[in-house]
Amino acid sequence: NQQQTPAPAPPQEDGNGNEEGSGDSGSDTDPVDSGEVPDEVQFFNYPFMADPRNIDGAMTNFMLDLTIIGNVHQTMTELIFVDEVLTMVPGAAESWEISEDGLVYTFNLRDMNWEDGQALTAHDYALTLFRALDPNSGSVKAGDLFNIENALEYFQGNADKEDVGIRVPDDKTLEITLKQVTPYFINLTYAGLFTPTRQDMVDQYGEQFGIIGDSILASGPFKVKEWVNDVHLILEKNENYWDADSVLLETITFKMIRDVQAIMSELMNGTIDRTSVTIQEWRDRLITTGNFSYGDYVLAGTYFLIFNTDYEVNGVKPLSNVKVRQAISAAIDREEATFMLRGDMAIPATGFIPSTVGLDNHNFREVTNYNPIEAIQARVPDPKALLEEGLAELGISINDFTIEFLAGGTTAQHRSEAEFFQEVLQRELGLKLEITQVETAVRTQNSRAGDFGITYSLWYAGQNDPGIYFNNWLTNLETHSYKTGYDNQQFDEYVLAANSTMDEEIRRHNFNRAEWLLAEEDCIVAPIYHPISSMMTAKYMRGFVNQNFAPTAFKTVYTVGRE
Amino acid sequence: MSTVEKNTSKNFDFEFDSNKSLYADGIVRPSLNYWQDAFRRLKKNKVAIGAGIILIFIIFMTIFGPSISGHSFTQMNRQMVNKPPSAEHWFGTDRMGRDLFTRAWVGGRVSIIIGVVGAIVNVVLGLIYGGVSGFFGGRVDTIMMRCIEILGSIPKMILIILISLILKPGIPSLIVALTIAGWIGTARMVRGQVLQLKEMDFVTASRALGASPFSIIKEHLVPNVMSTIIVLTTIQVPSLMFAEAFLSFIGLGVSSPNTSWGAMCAEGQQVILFYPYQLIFPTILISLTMLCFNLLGDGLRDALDPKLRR
Amino acid sequence: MMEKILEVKDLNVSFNTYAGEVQAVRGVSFDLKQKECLAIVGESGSGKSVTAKAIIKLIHDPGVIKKGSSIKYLGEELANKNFDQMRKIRGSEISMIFQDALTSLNPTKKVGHQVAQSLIIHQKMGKREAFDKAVEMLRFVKIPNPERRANQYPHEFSGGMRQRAMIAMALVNKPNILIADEPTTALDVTIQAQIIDLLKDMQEELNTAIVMITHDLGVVAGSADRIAVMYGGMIVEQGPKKEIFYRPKHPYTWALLNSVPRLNTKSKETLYSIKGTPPDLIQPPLGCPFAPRCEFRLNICNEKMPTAYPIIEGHDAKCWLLDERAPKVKVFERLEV
Amino acid sequence: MAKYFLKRLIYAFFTVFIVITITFFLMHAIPGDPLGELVGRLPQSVQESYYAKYGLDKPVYQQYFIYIQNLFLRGDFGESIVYPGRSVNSIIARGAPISARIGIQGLAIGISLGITLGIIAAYKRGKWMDYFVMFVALFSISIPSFVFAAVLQYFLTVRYQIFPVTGWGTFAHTVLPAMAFGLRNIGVKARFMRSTWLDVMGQDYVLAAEATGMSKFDVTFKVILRNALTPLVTIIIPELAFIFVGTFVLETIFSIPGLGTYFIAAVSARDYPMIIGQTIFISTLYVTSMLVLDFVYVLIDPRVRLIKK
Amino acid sequence: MSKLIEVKNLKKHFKVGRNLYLKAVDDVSFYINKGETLGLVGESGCGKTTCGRTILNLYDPTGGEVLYHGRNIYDFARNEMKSYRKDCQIIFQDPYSSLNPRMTVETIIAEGLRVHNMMNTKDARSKVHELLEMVGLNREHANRFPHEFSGGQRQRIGIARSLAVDPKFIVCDEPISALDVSIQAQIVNLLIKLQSELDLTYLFIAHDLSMVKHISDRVGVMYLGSIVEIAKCDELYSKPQHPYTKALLSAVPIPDPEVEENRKRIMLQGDVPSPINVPKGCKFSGRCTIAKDKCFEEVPVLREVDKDHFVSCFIDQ
Ligand SMILES: Nc1ncnc2c1ncn2[C@@H]1O[C@H](COP(=O)(O)OP(=O)(O)OP(=O)(O)O)[C@@H](O)[C@H]1O
Ligand SMILES: Nc1ncnc2c1ncn2[C@@H]1O[C@H](COP(=O)(O)OP(=O)(O)OP(=O)(O)O)[C@@H](O)[C@H]1O
Ligand SMILES: [Mg+2]
Ligand SMILES: [Mg+2]
Repeated sequence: NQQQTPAPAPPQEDGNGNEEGSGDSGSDTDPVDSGEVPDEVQFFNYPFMADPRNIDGAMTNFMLDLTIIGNVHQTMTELIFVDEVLTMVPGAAESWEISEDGLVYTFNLRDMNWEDGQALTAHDYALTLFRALDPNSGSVKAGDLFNIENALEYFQGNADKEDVGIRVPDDKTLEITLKQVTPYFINLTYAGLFTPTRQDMVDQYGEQFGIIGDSILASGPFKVKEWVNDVHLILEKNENYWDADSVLLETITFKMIRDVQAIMSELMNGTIDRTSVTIQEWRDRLITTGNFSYGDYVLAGTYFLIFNTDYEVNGVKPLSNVKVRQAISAAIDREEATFMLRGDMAIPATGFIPSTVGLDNHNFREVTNYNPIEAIQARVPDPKALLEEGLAELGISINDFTIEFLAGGTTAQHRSEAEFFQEVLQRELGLKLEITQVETAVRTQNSRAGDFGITYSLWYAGQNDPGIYFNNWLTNLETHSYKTGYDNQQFDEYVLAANSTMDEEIRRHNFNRAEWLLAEEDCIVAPIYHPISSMMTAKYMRGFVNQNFAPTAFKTVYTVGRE
Repeated sequence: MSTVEKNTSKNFDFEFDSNKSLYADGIVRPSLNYWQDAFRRLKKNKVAIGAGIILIFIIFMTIFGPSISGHSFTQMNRQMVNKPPSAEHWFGTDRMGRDLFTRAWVGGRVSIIIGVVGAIVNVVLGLIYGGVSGFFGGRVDTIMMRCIEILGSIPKMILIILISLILKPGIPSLIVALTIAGWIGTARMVRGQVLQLKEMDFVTASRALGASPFSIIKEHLVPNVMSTIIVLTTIQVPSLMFAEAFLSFIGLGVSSPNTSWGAMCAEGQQVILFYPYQLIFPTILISLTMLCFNLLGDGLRDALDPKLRR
Repeated sequence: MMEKILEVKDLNVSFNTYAGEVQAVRGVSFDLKQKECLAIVGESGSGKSVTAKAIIKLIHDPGVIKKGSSIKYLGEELANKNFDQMRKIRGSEISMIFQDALTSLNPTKKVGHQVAQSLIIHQKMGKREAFDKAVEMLRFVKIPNPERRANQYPHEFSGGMRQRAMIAMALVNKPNILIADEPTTALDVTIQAQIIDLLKDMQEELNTAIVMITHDLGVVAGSADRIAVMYGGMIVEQGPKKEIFYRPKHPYTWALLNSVPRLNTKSKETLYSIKGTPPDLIQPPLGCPFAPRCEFRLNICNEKMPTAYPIIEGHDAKCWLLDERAPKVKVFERLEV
Repeated sequence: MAKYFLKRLIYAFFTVFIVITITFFLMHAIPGDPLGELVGRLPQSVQESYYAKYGLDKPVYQQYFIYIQNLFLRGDFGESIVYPGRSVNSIIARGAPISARIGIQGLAIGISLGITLGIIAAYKRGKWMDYFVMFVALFSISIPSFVFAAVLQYFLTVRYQIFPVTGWGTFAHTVLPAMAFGLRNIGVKARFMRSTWLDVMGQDYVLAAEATGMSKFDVTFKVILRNALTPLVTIIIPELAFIFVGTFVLETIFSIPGLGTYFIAAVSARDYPMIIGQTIFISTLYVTSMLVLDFVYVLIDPRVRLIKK
Repeated sequence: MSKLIEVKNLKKHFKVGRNLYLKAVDDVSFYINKGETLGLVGESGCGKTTCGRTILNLYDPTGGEVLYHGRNIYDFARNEMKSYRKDCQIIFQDPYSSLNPRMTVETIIAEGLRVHNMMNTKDARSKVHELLEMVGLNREHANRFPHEFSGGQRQRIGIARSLAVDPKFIVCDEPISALDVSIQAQIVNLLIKLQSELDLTYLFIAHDLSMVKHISDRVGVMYLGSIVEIAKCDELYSKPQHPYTKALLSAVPIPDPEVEENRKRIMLQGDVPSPINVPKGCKFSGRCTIAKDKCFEEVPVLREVDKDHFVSCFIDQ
């Protein structure tokens, strides 16, 4: 039995304007002043770096798509900051219950209508789940649902639809039965999979469903007005939304802008109203204009080095020795790396789990009170000596080999990262790296095949749960995103134990041990920094609510005093 | 045939010129071989010579420039990040505090090597292919030209990208990728020339003397396409450098830690608003080099033009 | 005596080239009378074509007609005329046929239209009318099937027909002067005879005066009235045809006349030949341009340019041998000096 | 004539066919996986169903035959992998006209200015004006287009907000990219035109035309231009084929929804159907342009006859 | 006198299209005696060059044979062919394209010596000097390049090149037509001198009939790929038989005003027809002033009308 959770896998990994950050505070815009009068005409322009692919919650995994879905559909629940604490609040479900054994989830839906006035029922929500599980649809989301009773069997064609633990007792109730305790499952309810789909639309549009504007029938605050591929996607207010009264924006225009510089220029020129900025120079310049309010958010992500213990060069496996790995991890000054590669747009890593990820309503880093980077640096005062020691155990000398460093991709940023580590390891340890810079498509293939020595990567948290971070290093996995040859029963036990209980205490302990193994004791990964995103918003914008780990919803947004 | 009366005049002017050697039979031009003559003409072309001198300077700098500055091109410096040009760092520093002056010349090495080697490979391939096709003519020619036509109709960019992906990244594979599409034009041109030369009387004369095809190629065809080839090579260098810059822009250029002017331009373009010097210096270098190669090419074209002068 | 319709005096033309100033024509003077055929003969590069082009001021950059040159057409000075004034004369009063008929016809324009061109320009004719006239003209120059041919392009014509088309083009406006630059050089003898015949007919029927440029003395013997012999950018001798043929005074003319075999000379007998090569016009010799190759060179020939010595009315030659101080020379049985 | 073109057409067809074959196999030979990023972290069974959906589970030769079948029987280029549900046909149909618009405008700028400058330089040969024009031309060739485009964008959109930074729809959106596209063309065309013009100007028939008393204007436009156009057309027509596929650099910098970005993106994402579809599109255009060229030759240059008599 | 070269029914057709042949040389027969000069005249495009080159096996013949010393050269084995190549040389019309602009005069002239391995470099050099002097240049010219010479001088270099391999037979393909009148005489004189000194045999191709008469012993007249008349020089010029020959002779301009004034020309109508669609019957019939019906139907064959005087015409038959 394997558990895999999807990462949000944003196509551009450093959220250049595409993702909403997972910040530490509720709103980055100026506090709502009740005396303000909203503008007559309400609109909002927002950049996207690529065309959305599929506006269909059952199918897509992409941040762009999910952002649109989050605004045209009503998710089952919503996740927002309430008094600076991320809290799940009712969405389509007015309330929900989880059974004692943690296996049965019951959602009670409110009265809602589709864009065209037809009533929305629990069947519509079930349809999305079934479509995701339909083996013919080839959905990338199916794996998320395999913990549902008989879901995997259904997917493989061994079970009937009726046997699957997705049931609709009445039009207003959706009942999900799991086959085992799944702590993260509730996190799925505020994302794309728990949005409604209407059968007649699917029938009508077939292959084109979710791909052309007309096929998208809204259930949320906005409906699709126009979608011109690669140019823009325009949403307008959905008058049939159950909470339409509180929606002020008339239109939202998602502009496709491919070039980061261009996005910044448009923001300067006022042709877009908000974006996430990850380039320090731009951030500083935009701030000095005084036209923007901003907030810097540490994103729920970690950049980290991954060591391939199976990497073989000249007949030896230099990275199979834990001392070698620890020496490398300890040799890197996180401050320097952060400054050189990100400037102010990152903070040095405090652990493998990002500083903003929570564990059942608490901050994981705070509750574990453990910093593997500090720990390893304290443990290894002289990395070079440890490296020699490790190499001596392997019977090789430092000049005998170079290690292949698989860069993250082909952009200038990836280039700098690779060059940085090459230079630093050479300087600190005398260790030579040889950089392989290949396109993402090849890079993914290489890392999956274990065709690298060291590689540098980023993981963003798709859900507010540490569990997903560890899955890749489980031993008996069919597919690894990074094949490192890491094989430690102990680690597997920790992770599985944490993932199959709802008990916070047990989970905390086991996750802590797993992180300790991964980042310190066995040192398979070396976390470097957590990225920061600066949300730049035009001064006249109001009402942004951060929904960490869920697509941003713009239903509360409005403008005051736009010129 | 003619009779000349005895000279009766006392006037020296009206005596027959006793110097019977008819000097007009001599040759007016000084004896120079073809290349000397061409070089003489090239020397008169101030612009081309200027361009040549600048190029030599640039090449000199790519060899010795990195050691002049006293900085290594990979050495980072936390204190000196994104600094504008100064006495310490003549071209400023980049985002990792590396000396851009040093990097510019190291990058120049790659750009120029790719340009020059690529052009040479292009030309050699084109020479051989076009030469064979043109010389043998007939069926062989038809088939070879068909092949070229097919290769020519595969989008160049696809070829370049595919090849650079099939081979392991690095300068050699970049060169292969860039030349795979480039030699076609050369081959066509060489073929045209050979077809023309083949019909020239001096080749017929050589055949009449019983010379073998091989010696005809070696002695008559190759030397005569040479000037076209030289000009073509100089003109191709810039276009190859350009192509490399484009590949760098889309992230398929040289791999780290090496850099090239194209890669530096691509990086500089990102920060054009903040640190324009990071874009300006590599751009000036790349443009200047291209300009010089083009000007030199133009000059060579004039100087080497085998107008059989009458 | 017939009227002079063209008087060229002291014509100097130079080209400023890379290597230096090419003095292509140096002090050429000649007259042309009505209905007369003046032949200019001379070695390749001696300045014949440049002289011809200079008459209608078709010398372009880098060439210049030097100050002091005078070209009088019917008493009018052409040297001072500007482009538009010259335009009125070109093609209507004075026409020109170029050396190479293939390259002188616009390859992208139908022959009929090319012939009609100067009618449209000078007679303000309509296109249709001009074209019909052009067809007539093609018929006149004996192009078979002129209606069809007028609609063809030059490359569809044979060499002889192209030359005829060129002649038709030059003659549509019945010019007073026709300048024919080697009209037959590229052609076969049988075709050459046809063209020469044609030119003679023109002269008769249209009263055209012809300046014919050639290096073939045979052609000259048949068609010219007067002959000018050019060498090294100068006219070294000029006079009536028979004077030049039977009583030449310049050693270059002698050489020219003797270097060609006739059908009646003896087989395999050594021909007279001029040694050496023509002078470089960038630095022309100080004295007589022919001196370096001249068998009868006097000392003065190397230093001083001879002036034209009149022989009889209308015949003069530039040679020091004609000076009274010079030794007398007797050349060839047939020719007396 | 018709027979000749039919023959050429068949040749062209085979050329494209071979191009398809080569590209198809070459593409599958290179490392990388179109679905890797998409499904990399999914369970094996989900992955398999995904591969099966795109027919990528079959051996390459089978995929090839299926592709060829679909292509020739239904003219179907397949469906994009990166943009599921979108047919390659529709992407090309949408993107190509946009790319072409930029290309045509840019080419128009390049050709008109290039020709004018080239002619001026030819007439002023050896004068400072000639040197100046040729220097400018060379310079325009020597600047990488992405640098020029970036500078243009910075000055005309950020500094002086004359044009919109990005986007598509109005004429204003096309101005900057067309300018950037045109720049290089100006240089190339000016240089080409100058030498062609000088060539034609030196021909005897130009002198002969003048000797008929033609005005300078007529000589320039009716004789020289007409004859100098032939070589120009021969270099422009193949270029016309390529404008439909756009330029990656400009389309990225100015966010133009043309084909250029799709093309490069498709290659780096290994979006097989997209790559092949576009390759077919490009090579068909190219081969067609060659055919058109032959045809145009016959029209504009009477000396060219396809069949010897 | 022995026949050095005998051409029998030689044919050379160029393929110019699908099933379309250009009959450049069409059934030509003649012979050349040792030590004599055969002149070959005819209008442009009538096949003179092709004929000369086919004899030297520079073109593959379409049919017929060329006998050298009585043996067919097309049957020669490789080494025999090589020695034939040495014995038979060619001089070209265009003194500009016939010399490789990138080679020194010495390498040009010595090329044949290298090809046939005739002597070592040192001997080759003195041979080159000897040849240069023989053709009226001097040894200092050996290290120069063709572009430094005038047309006449270049033509001499071409002659020296062909003489280097001690040939017996030289095809002179219009060696003087590109030259100035004043230079032509030099070359013709040189050729005549060399012939008597080296006992050479010439096939002298030209369209200048006066020159041909001057240098040749016998003259052949070609028209559209066929020989229409061939005879001793004096005989041909004094008693031409074929109407084409007559027209040709009557058209030759003579540099003597009095002669010219009293001449009667036979004016031919029209141009030479294209060799791709040759007229039926006698090829000349279309332009012939005295053609009879038969001429349009039947092809005349070359027949001997007088001793060594052959004509292919039905007139007087
Ligand atoms: N455009 C030019 N530029 C430079 N020199 C020129 C130009 N045109 C002619 N000349 C020079 O002027 C001289 C005379 O040339 P011209 O054409 O008049 O000779 P020609 O007597 O007509 O010779 P040919 O018999 O070969 O036609 C030559 O030396 C030639 O090199
Ligand atoms: N390689 C070839 N391919 C096709 N046709 C050819 C070839 N060589 C010659 N011809 C044609 O054969 C005919 C005879 O040509 P050839 O050169 O023998 O004529 P020629 O008598 O030497 O003419 P000229 O006096 O112009 O030199 C011409 O019509 C010519 O176009
Ligand atoms: Mg001339
Ligand atoms: Mg010939």
